[in-house]
Amino acid sequence: METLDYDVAIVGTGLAGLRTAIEVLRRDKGRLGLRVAVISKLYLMRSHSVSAEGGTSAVLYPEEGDSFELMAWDTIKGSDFLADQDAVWRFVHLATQEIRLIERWGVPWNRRDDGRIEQRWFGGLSFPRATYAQDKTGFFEMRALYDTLLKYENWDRFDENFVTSIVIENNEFKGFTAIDLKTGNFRYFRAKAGVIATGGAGQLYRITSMAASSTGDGYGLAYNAGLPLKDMEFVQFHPTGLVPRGILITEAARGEGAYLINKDGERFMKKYAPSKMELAPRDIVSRAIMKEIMEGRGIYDDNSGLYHVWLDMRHLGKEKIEERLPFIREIGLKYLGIDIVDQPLPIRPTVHYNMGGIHVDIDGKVLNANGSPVKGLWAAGEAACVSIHGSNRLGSNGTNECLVYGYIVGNDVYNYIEKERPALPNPSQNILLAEEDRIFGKILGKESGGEDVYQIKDELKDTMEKYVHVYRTGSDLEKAVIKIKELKERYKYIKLSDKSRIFNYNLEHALELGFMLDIAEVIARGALLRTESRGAHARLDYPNRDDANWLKHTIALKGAEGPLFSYIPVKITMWKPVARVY
Amino acid sequence: MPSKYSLLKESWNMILMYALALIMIFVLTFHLLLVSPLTGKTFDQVLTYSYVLHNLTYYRIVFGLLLYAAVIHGLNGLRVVLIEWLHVKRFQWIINIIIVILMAVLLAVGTYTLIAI
Amino acid sequence: MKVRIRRFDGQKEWWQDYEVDAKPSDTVLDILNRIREKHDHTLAFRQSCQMGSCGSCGMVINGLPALACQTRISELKTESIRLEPLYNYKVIKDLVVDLTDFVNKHRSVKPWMIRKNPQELEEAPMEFKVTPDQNLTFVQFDYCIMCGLCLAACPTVAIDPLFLGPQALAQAYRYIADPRDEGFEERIEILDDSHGVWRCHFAGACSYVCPKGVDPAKAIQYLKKEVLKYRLLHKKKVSVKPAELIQKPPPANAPKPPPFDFKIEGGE
Amino acid sequence: MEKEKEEKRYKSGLLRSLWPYKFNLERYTYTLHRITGVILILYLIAHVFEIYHIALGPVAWQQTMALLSSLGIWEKIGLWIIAGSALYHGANGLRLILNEAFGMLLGKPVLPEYPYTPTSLSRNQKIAIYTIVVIVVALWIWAGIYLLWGLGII
Repeated sequence: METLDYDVAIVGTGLAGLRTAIEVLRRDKGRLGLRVAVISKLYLMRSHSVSAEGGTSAVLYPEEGDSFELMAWDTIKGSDFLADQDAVWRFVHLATQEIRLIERWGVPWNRRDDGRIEQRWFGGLSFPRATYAQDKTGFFEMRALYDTLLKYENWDRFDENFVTSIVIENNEFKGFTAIDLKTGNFRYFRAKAGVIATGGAGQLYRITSMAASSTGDGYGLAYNAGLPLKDMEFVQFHPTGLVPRGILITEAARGEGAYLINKDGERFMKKYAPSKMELAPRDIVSRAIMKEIMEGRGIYDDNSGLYHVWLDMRHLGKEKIEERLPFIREIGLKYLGIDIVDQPLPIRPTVHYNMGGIHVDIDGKVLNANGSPVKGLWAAGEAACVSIHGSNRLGSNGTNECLVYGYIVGNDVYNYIEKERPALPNPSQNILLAEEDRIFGKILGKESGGEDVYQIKDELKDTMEKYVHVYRTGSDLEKAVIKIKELKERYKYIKLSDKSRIFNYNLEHALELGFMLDIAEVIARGALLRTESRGAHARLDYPNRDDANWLKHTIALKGAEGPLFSYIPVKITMWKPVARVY
Repeated sequence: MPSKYSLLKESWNMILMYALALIMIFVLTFHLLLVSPLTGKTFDQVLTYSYVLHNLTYYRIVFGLLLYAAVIHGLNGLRVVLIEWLHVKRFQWIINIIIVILMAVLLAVGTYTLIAI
Repeated sequence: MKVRIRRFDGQKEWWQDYEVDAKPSDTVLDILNRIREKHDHTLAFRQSCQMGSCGSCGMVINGLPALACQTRISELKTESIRLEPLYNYKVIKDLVVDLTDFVNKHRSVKPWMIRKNPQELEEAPMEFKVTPDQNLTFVQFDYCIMCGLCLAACPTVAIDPLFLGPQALAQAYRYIADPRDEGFEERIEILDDSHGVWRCHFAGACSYVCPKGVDPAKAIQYLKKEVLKYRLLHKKKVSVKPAELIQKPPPANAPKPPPFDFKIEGGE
Repeated sequence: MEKEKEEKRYKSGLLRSLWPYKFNLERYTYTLHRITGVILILYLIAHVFEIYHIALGPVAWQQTMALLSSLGIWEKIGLWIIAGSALYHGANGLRLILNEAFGMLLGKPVLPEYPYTPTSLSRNQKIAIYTIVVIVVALWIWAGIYLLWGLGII
């Protein structure tokens, strides 16, 4: 077992991970000589953040009518009032500086004719404040951050290291254990401070716009380390995902004026969001599409056997499409051979974001079961749930949350190390040996059992797709919980057929499946217990929002045979909940 | 990975290559015209001692220019092919030395030939 | 659909054939996933975004380097598919290649924003003023997803492992062409080297296989022109300045959120 | 010159570098440019030593000429290939200079548009290459006729 000593270990290298690493190194400038380990289970530039297309919202033009209150109001109203309003207030102030800072690092934002940064409309916004770069915003941000990270010296990159567990002893973070896929040997990253930025868990579902690597490892790591997960039942369904595979068609398409039309060619959105129409928040548009499909006005696609509606951009004209939506045109041509200039795209809601995540406070510090911060552990981005998104995230609020919380967590980590000067932790060896034996002894070396990892994963995906989708009912969720429990039982008898140590993806997928099953159970049971409809969580048997006894966050802790649930109040510091109409 | 072995910057080398290439376009065409059907002679008549001697002595400057341009450009090209193919970082100066020696030999022989006749 | 894959498990190499059912709309990555899940769990290949924007699944498909996630079976027009790991890289296992050398070369050309006064990169009261046309001069080369296909196709990389490679050179030009960057003098020392930009002989194979239209061959030829212009004419590039701060009161008809229900500190 | 021990890279090496099958037109011109270049420099070395004999007087010259004609038809075919190489290398070299030093025939940087046909390999480049091929082949055939049958059609 290799032990690697670092001051800061960052797991997950999407926008949040890279931004945190840069912030720590930027604040340090060699004073403390901090050494940062950047760990990722993929190569460094392959994280799912490169697929973010739409935009990043920030208040850049107060002189043209935008304001911090307006952005805070949009975010809070979009979150169906489950967001912690103090966190949102701090978040909107920092977003502006982030956009301009990464512009300095090379992000090619689209520009107005006078050279200033261009912004456009996005779902649920009351001012066009979504800053964008063509329609690959996340990708260009990732490139700028990766290039800027290369500028610094005292950090090491650990590509393709799969983190298997967080080492926590008496409420203090002691490091991460990981497998180096290239050599297959077991590694222990001993670090004074740890940051989890591993992103979402879209791979639980059959049709998702998330990458194959978004298997919710961060959630699983925290859950298995006894840390609470918050609001996990809120899974965002992006309304426009390409039919056969769920590839994201950015909301910017609707921002540029695309229409959603059903079988009879009718723009059905006026029935659901009379004023905002296609630019209503994502949960409303997703529910509208599913309702159209359930009421038989969807179009059947025989190739994939799914019902869908049309996203029509023909009226935008070729010139505007090429200038503003080139990547959407590429996806249409590449995967379906459809040119959006003269044909509508078949789209259907696709899993896109996890509002829930690791329970963190306003500074990104991970909180333990009784609400006090774990010493030396932070979480940022989609993996964390500060809850500035509440029950539904507004479009273009994802990337800037990663950037802002990368900045906040980076500063917090630096201040913690500068102030407290913590010594390198030394955990009891048996924790590490037990972990190593669990992986290489019990999972890799196991000869008994006959279950197949991919078989269980397929069944899990079908279960979640069928029972825990946009519209949920009590009975469906019951079936889901029972099925997931049965799958967890079968998971104990899996047998790996690839025993090699180098690039054993079979082993990696087995460990990922363990995390996925835990998270699926938390989502399904959490959704079952929350008897109301709020934001992305829509129950057919409890159709309306119940602020009286459900204006609270769900906290899930790992219990003996399944998650234990408790609830904490939402911090309402600005606006009391009002009806949410667009 | 920057190599501290190259004395002068590679771009000067390339500027030299481009310049010599442009010179050779004219001078080599001239040389080929001298042995081409435009001279009215068949190929065997072109190779006779008297005709070759007459050309070399009459156009001594042109052939001198062609000699230097061709040798330097050609051997530089060979150097490029060699350092790419052998890609020996530490012994790159050996390749350079060999090329320079070969260049010196060829230029010496050629210059002698042009002067002696 | 017959699929023939080049296998390597650390010691021995061999060709392995699979018989898989495939729909014409499937991509090569779907086939690979189907093989791994149904036929052979030991098959190793990289994948992540499955929509052609992350660059993990670069491999040689029927003799040409390409991204597996966006090569559709119907495009290949052949009865059988032949998959090999990327050329010119050290193979670790099956279709997985070692990219450390590729990544180090990228880093060696200082591909980050460099300003004479580094303070401008630290805090940003206002953004740089870059008009859409200035934006156009470099944004094409910023589309690079670092998939490594161009190095697999490049003839010079095939013989000279010290060559910086089309990807690193294209990224160097991306920052040299960026109107906001002032780091050309720093980078020219690295580029203008016996294994740098001059080892590119414009075979154009990198632009031919680039899945994102980055056209590194064009970037490198423009880079050569910049280097020559710098050496011969010693031309200095003029870079843009930050936009000036605008302090204007918001217009009267600005959209307003409903009034606060609580007093909040620092609220305007 | 011992080669640094570097791990074996998959299918790298000289053959792969010169083997343009399935790639674009410009890659074929690269291979031809390199082969013709090597042919020309080898011939140049021999040519300098051959012409050196002119300085030793007519007798030495006759001997070298006799030595050469002893190759029979191969001497003419050899010279024909070298003539072709010179023509191609010169013409293609001019195109490369236009590309590299003057940045012509490449097209402006554009927003990449699917399906990505790179502008540096598109119309202008193809026109330049095809004109080169036509001119070179025409002159080459003419030289061939002149060399092989000695008809000397002016």
